[in-house]
Amino acid sequence: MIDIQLLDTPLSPQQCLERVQNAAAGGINLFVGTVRNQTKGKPVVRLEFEAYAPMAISELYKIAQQIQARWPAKHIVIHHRVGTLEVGEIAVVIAVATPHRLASFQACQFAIDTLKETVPIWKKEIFEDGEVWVAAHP
Amino acid sequence: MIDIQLLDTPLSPQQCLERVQNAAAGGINLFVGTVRNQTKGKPVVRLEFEAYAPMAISELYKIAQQIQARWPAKHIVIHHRVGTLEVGEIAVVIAVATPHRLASFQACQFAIDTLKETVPIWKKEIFEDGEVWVAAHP
Amino acid sequence: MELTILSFGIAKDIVGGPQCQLNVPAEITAKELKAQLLQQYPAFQDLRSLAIAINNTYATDDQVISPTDEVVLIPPVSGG
Amino acid sequence: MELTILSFGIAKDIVGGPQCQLNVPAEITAKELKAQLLQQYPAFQDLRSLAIAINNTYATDDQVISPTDEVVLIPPVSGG
Repeated sequence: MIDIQLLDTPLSPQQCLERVQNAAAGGINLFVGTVRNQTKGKPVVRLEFEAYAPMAISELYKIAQQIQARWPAKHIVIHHRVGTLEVGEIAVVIAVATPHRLASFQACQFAIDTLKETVPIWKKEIFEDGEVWVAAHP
Repeated sequence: MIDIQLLDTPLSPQQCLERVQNAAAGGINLFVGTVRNQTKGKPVVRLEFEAYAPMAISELYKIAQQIQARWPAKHIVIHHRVGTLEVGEIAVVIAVATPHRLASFQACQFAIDTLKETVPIWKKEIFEDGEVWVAAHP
Repeated sequence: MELTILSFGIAKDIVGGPQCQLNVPAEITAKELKAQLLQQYPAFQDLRSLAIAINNTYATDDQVISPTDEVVLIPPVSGG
Repeated sequence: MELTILSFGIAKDIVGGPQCQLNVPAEITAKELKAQLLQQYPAFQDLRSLAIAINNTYATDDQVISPTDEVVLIPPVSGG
């Protein structure tokens, strides 16, 4: 089961976990990315996430399919938030269930690493004195 | 904050997650170990976990302290279940929050790997035709 | 031919909106389109990267763009 | 001296209960205690490992056991 969603409402890690849980799984790894209160010491007021939705969903599916080709991960959930997020809010939840634990760690880390490289989602950090598209410039 | 618990009631990953969440965290890794329905193809009916409680708690604290010495992990939760568990139930939840994601994966994996080597907790698998203390024999 | 190009993130700021029209030679490739954009909007040269997506997929350099394709500018992504 | 020893997991099955009394020489070390146990209960020889905990901590081989210590047999652990 692959469950990919872009949502403009708060994400539920508990729901993601429940969706991957199954009787054949021994290990479930969950990664939760949250909005930090600062970047390089500068206080962050809020974040804005923007996605090219159809392609973002398609690229997230590709990640899940790559995982299933490499690891025995029956169930994979990737939920990504879009819109305005306050400090502490959850931007992304990834859940992977595998028979043994090592694969769940490896697959979940592969998912977040690849997401950050390939999925067309953009994050703008809003500071008190301006705003910056994250990672746009070298 | 270090939160270590041995519990004879169902574990709550959501509660563990909420306890580690904080405004300085960017990445939270959660490992959830569940009871598999089979071991080497043989159907498992249920598991029984037994702990030498005071030492188990002390060893779990040591793991959390080792994590804090090696990674910038402000908050660590390790909850382990004891008693009788049915297939699909959660045996352990580990949650680690760090400023950046890589450390959360490394620290969480260190926690479960070390737990399985040093913490005095024992698991008995109950099959239809017998029972086995897991990993007791070579 | 006239091409409609969608932009996101900082690319939207650089071209001045989520959508723009560009006059390009027929049978232009993704690589050639990118070269034209870098020239027409020099601010793109300051980015870490700029990719072109055609119909929801990253384009290859030599991929030919047809007028009915959905063409999207992908500046450096930063999800997660 | 008389030593009270607590057991868990398969060690409990081997010694026949969660607690047993053992007559040991005074000032016995953890290593010597283990040797005596392996002899007295040969089933311990079949285990992957057997550790001794003294007062909630893994004992070192040369650690001397006093009669008031809490001594616990730790067969291979399998938590998680």
